[in-house]
Amino acid sequence: MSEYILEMKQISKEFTGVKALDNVNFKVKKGEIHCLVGENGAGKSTLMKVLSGVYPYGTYEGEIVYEGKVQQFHKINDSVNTGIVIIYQELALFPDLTVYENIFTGNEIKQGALIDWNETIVEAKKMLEKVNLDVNPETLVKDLGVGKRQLIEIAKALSKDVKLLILDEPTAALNEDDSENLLKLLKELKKQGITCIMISHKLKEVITIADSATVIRDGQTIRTLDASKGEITENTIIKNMVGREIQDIYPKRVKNSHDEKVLELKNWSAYDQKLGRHVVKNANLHVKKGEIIGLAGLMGSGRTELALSIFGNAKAYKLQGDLLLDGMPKAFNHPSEAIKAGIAYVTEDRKGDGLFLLQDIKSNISAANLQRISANGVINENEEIKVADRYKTSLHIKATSLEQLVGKLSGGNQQKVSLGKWLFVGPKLLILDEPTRGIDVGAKFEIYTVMNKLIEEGMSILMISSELGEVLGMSDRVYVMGEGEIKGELPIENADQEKIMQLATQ
Amino acid sequence: MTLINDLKTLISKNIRDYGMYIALLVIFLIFTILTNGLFISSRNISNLLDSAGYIAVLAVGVMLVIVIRHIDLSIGFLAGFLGAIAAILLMQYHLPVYIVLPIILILGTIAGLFTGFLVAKVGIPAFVATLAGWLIYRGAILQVTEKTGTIIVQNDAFNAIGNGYIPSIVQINGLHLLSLLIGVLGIILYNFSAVSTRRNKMKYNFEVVSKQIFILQLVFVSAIIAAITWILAGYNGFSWTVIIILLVVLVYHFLTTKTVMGRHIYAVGSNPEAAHLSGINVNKITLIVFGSMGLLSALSGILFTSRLQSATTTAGTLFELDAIAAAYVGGVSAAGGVGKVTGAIIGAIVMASLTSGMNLLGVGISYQYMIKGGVLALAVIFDVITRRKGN
Amino acid sequence: MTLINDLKTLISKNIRDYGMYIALLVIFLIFTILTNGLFISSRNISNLLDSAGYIAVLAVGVMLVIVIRHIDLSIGFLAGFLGAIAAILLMQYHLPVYIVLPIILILGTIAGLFTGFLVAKVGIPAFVATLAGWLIYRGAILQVTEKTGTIIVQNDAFNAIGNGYIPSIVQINGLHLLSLLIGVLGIILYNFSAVSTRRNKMKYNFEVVSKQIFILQLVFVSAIIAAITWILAGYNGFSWTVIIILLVVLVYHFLTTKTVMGRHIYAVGSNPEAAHLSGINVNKITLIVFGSMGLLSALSGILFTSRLQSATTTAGTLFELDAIAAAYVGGVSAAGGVGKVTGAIIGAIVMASLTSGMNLLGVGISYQYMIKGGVLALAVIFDVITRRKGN
Amino acid sequence: ACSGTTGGSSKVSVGIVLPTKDEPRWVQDEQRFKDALANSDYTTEILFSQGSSAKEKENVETLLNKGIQVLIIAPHDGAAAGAAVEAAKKEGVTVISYDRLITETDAVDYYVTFDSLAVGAAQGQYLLDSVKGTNVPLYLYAGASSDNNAFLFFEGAWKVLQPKIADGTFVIANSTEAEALKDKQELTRDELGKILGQVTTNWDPNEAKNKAQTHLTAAGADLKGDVAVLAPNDGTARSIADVFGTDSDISSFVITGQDAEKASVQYILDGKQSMTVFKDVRTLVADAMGMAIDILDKKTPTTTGSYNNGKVDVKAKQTNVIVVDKENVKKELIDSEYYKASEFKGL
Ligand SMILES: Nc1ncnc2c1ncn2[C@@H]1O[C@H](COP(=O)(O)OP(=O)(O)OP(=O)(O)O)[C@@H](O)[C@H]1O
Ligand SMILES: Nc1ncnc2c1ncn2[C@@H]1O[C@H](COP(=O)(O)OP(=O)(O)OP(=O)(O)O)[C@@H](O)[C@H]1O
Ligand SMILES: [Mg+2]
Ligand SMILES: [Mg+2]
Repeated sequence: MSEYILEMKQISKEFTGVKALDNVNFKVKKGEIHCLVGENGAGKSTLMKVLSGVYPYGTYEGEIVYEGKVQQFHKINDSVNTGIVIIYQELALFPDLTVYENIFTGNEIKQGALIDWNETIVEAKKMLEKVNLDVNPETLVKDLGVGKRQLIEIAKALSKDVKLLILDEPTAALNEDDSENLLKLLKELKKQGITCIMISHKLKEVITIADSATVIRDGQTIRTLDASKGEITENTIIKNMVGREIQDIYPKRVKNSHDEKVLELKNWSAYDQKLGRHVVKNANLHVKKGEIIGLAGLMGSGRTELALSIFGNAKAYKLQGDLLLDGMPKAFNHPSEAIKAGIAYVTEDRKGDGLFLLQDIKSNISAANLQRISANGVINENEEIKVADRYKTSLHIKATSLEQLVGKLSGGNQQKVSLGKWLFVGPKLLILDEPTRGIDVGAKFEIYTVMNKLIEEGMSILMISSELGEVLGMSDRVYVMGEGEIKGELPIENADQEKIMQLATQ
Repeated sequence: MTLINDLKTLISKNIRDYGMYIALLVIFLIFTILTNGLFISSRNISNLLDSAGYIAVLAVGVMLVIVIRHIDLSIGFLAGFLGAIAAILLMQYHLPVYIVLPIILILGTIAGLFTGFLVAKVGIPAFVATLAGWLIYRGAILQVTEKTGTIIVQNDAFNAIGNGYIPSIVQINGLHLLSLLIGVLGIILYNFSAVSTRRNKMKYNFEVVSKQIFILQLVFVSAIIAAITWILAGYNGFSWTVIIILLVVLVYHFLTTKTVMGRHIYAVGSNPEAAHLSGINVNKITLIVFGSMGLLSALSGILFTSRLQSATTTAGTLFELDAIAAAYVGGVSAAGGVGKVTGAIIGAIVMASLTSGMNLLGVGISYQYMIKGGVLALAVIFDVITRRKGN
Repeated sequence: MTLINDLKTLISKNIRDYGMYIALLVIFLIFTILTNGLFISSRNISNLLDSAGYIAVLAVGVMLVIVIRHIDLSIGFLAGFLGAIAAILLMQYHLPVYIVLPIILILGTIAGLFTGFLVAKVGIPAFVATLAGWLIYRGAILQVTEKTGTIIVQNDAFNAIGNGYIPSIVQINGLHLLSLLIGVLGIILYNFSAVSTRRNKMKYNFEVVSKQIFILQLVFVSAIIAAITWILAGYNGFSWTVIIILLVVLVYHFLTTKTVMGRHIYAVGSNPEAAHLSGINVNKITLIVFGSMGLLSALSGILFTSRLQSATTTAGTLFELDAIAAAYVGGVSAAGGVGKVTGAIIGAIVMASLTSGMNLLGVGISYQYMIKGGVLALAVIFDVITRRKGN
Repeated sequence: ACSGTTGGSSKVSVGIVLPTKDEPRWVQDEQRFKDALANSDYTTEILFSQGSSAKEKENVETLLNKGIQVLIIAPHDGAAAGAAVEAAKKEGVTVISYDRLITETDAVDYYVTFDSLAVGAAQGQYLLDSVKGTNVPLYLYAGASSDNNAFLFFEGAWKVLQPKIADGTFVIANSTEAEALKDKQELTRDELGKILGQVTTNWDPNEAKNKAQTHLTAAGADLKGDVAVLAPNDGTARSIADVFGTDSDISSFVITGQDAEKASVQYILDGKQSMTVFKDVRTLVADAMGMAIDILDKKTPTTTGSYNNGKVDVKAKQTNVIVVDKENVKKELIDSEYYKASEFKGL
């Protein structure tokens, strides 16, 4: 038997018009942690979906050799039965079902033909312990935050008899603490003999954990790096990923903040009637003209809620306290009012609530500001095309035409469309919620560059981010949130990872 | 008074589940008072349950269809069509009942599977696929009855399904012995299973309701079973229709709550994408649910034809809307993933009670429609509001 | 032959949009051949369009409702109910037509807004809310006609809406002059707007179709307008019903494609969450769409009542299913966000053509139902398959 | 304009529009109409309206397009068919209102009828003749309250029954509205509507069964024993009879019907249904077709009287209805070759 548990040979996969994979070769050694890296849309997720049978045998070309045998997976269960378990980029959970049902759906504990619910609960508890998650297994998943959901996904994978575990950007939604936990978990699993493939855009993680790493670019394998030979460094990875060297991940800029406060919150609280508790408590914060403010914090610390409460109270919380915009007190009842007042909000979940996937790029970019290109309620379509074209060019959106459906774009390009839509509103305050989540370094750099350009033009940016590097690299000042409260404010000169984490976990 | 407090939290926590039962109780009370007790009489309750039968089985089927986020409009005319086929096989081909019934049930399942195929494999939205089915079965029923018009079924065994009662063995004080026995058996089984579930949970150290509450619950449910049995035993005892409804409820309740397949149905309803990625064959589940819908449509057609002892050219008209309304009154959620077999049955009984009660009171037909519409709206508003709170 | 190649890519790119027109053409051809030309006769086409009128306006409304991911089952009986109210106002309260029409249209809008309120604000799923409406309006129409039964409308102005034709001014060789003028005007306007759009696009350096293709397109559309005008002018010219349909199409086409509100409707249909966060008032859009549905239901009721010159107790029965079927044949997508006004109208005309053609051929009613069901299924299968390819 | 302006070879001389294929009665008519013209030069085409006045109008338009000269139409709703026949009249087509009179229009030329009021009257009379003694419980049922014909049948029966209700021969058992109006012979549409709202079967046997069960549940012992039941047609009569037959407190019941459906003939033979009003469709078809042929041959059809339809007096040919019960079922239905003896058991 060869040292490889998995060999994927000459894999090609075409979607109508797009060659997502082009003769990819990919080998994974038994018992190693193998990272798969590459730009957005490089084909990483697609390769893993081919492996797991989501794209069944026959819909792709090439050969999969697993444990020395050529495999033909016709459906997902075929791969699961051989011990390949995959955790997808888009979480696959059932919001209306309980945690324990979620963990064992598709893999039920049976007694004869019946489900043994009691055993299920007991086993679920064990799995939750394994991933260090302390929730009641009878909680409904829809009542949990995105971070906890990720852990439940992992618990679910562990409940199966797994030999090869695949994680598609598992830490994208996690804060540093939880990410670290997860990486520790992976190392433990490795000790138990479980092989692991992990896709990640967080290069630091890759460097700390990978035994080897394969870089994919434009649907082709570029190179496999070996940690034991010291090949896995940030520079080599990036060079292979983008085909050029990037000197600095965060583009340099001059500090150009002015004194006028664009936004100020005083004793700001938001009460969620559905949850029956405060999601934001007594927050005091301000953003000055031309500033980038970083908003850091752990998962579930209420940063998204804070943003939503500012952005026209989009989730209809009960609000208390004052919101001043350019020094004037404001009360918004709907996002449209906030937009009118000059606030824009790029959402965290671009597919779920950011974009119109069934519509083309042009309609998406104009969607939030149709008034600007219309007279008496009638749209000037030529104007619309011009505007869309402008943002497509300036943001380097890769697409065949302005009429391409947004659902067909890769994650990074979708994020750029989302950004374009909000820039077209012409805001003075731009709120970015996890602006680079799941985006490759190249695209990240472009987005950072755009941010810098915007503040030079006098815009202010409130950036919510779980990536501390990004927070430290881009912000002028940092606020740290925890449990719905602002736990502290750090000027960038005084800020470092330790201080932020200290405040966040206070 | 911890008992009272326990009760309060129990009720407020489960208000959505109990709401329907409370509504049913209120409807029963109101009509009983307004009709001077006539409504609750043995005979009326027996008739009411019989008249709800063919809608109740459809409601169970369509509840599951709604749980997996689809809809089926074709079930009414499918039931009518299959009922007509049953009558033809019995009367024109002179096949015996024990052959006709399985044939019809199999035909129904095949028809349902075909709908499921269109929805799951071809990918037509269920609303349109079944709207097409509606037209097609409507034409089909006209076609097969064209030569004969209404087909009278002269077959005692078949007609007993919709009109007969289980044998009484012995009549005691005008009460129906076998029915009483069934009732007693039901109570014993219920108590036994409840106690063993509780014991089991305690063995695992899971949280259970307090002992007092538990006993209260046992007494309450036992009393209800006893009351229904007593009422029915006072007329002709359990009808075959009621027995069939009970069987359908038991089987479907069991399938949906205890088996892997049942869980997969709810998983698909809750998040089809996630279900697919969890290795659940969504297409298979869709096929199964539509297949079961076809099976229950066939059963409904049999119940209806047998009840009228004849197959008419318009049998099945708008059954689908009645069944869907019953399912919604019974608390199924249009967003998918939520719905109970018992709910669907209670929903069907609520609607049948309204008809029966208003008929007893001599309420005009135009008001009957409006009141039913109002009740449907209220039921869903209640559901929506309690769900919102529950979140 | 670049022209041919251009044409090929054009068609294969737009096969979904053209499919419907091709289907209509095929249906017209088949029936014309089978009936020896009777189908395409002036008179039959005129009757056919008139008979499609009240369903066509409903189809436009419900298409938009489906675009924003809802459904409305109550529209049939709402149309019937409002038609009855119109008849009552005209005949029992002796109000003049010019007062009755606005009242009915306003009432319809209010009814629609109320449904919209239940859906948007209270949060009831549209299917159930409008199923309740279905029951309520069904009761209501029985209620208001209970005293009188069918109400005969004796008002020439009102009855002309569904039965009359626009004045001809002068009859030339048996052709209807005013209708011809309208047709010519239509052709001129179409050509003018097409040319100016193209010129405008070229000014911005946007991609346009080649000159040859463009001319072909102009000639083709002009020919179709001319043919329809010619056919209609050969009978009594444009009927008021056709004029009303044309107006509804023009207004709704404009609203949905050229205005901010129209764009917002499609945005809400495409992703309600994203629409909300883009500053679109989703509730308002929902209210507007249901309000427009109510308005069009009222118009449908007026057309229908006028066409029959009477309000019957069962008016509106199952209109909703016909309208929904027409909308789906016209290419609306159940997933939301996709659907066209012209599609809905073509869908309604396809269904009316089937009825008319099969009637001319003397096809039995049972087969008519089945064939319509089959066509509906085929239309959606075609739509699903081309959409899948398009992806 | 005159008829036949449109081209095409598929010309039809007599167009026939019938209300619905859902009721066996009209399916029978279809066959008999076809047979009636089988050996003449004229052609016919029959369309069904499926209970929709709109479809009825479409049907008429289709037939006009085919160049008919005579239209025989049994309207779904006599009041709502005006628009349809006016369109025919405009084309110079002769309109024969078949079985049901089209009201409030001058576009009807002839009326061939069994007279719906007479049907109801025959049902009422049969009940009167069959019961003995006084205080006989009377259960009333009617067709759909959305159907104008249901009103006519009920009205006919009420006119006959009402005096005997007023004098105590009958006691109304299942309608408070009817009870309240028992002293009034001429009911307004509104009053009829109230009664029908309570006792409607919607022409649906299942609805009839539900109502009958409820009514028997509600009725005390004094309203049972030997009873009379007014059922509007055969479909509902059978399901109501099934319910009454299984109530042990009902010692006997007389129940009416209408249409002489095969199924009900068997019920009559079995003693489960008392009577049915037999409307010999053959006579009606022959009359209607005779008229049509006369018109096509440019002769004047013979008529026996006239009916006022609210606008004009329509020349009419009336056919008597025949009451069929166990006594005369063989003579009227079998011997007259309306049905074959082999279709029934127990003759
Ligand atoms: N279902 C699909 N239909 C059409 N094209 C697709 C589909 N899924 C992926 N693609 C395309 O295939 C290419 C590879 O996509 P994939 O999701 O594998 O990228 P990725 O490397 O996982 O990117 P990311 O880091 O953004 O997740 C992209 O161009 C994408 O647009
Ligand atoms: N639908 C929900 N039901 C119940 N609780 C929720 C829901 N959504 C969020 N929460 C809770 O609200 C709090 C804030 O959640 P949220 O994840 O939006 O915060 P965040 O700071 O934006 O975190 P993240 O970095 O994950 O975006 C958390 O405690 C979370 O568990
Ligand atoms: Mg990916
Ligand atoms: Mg967040």
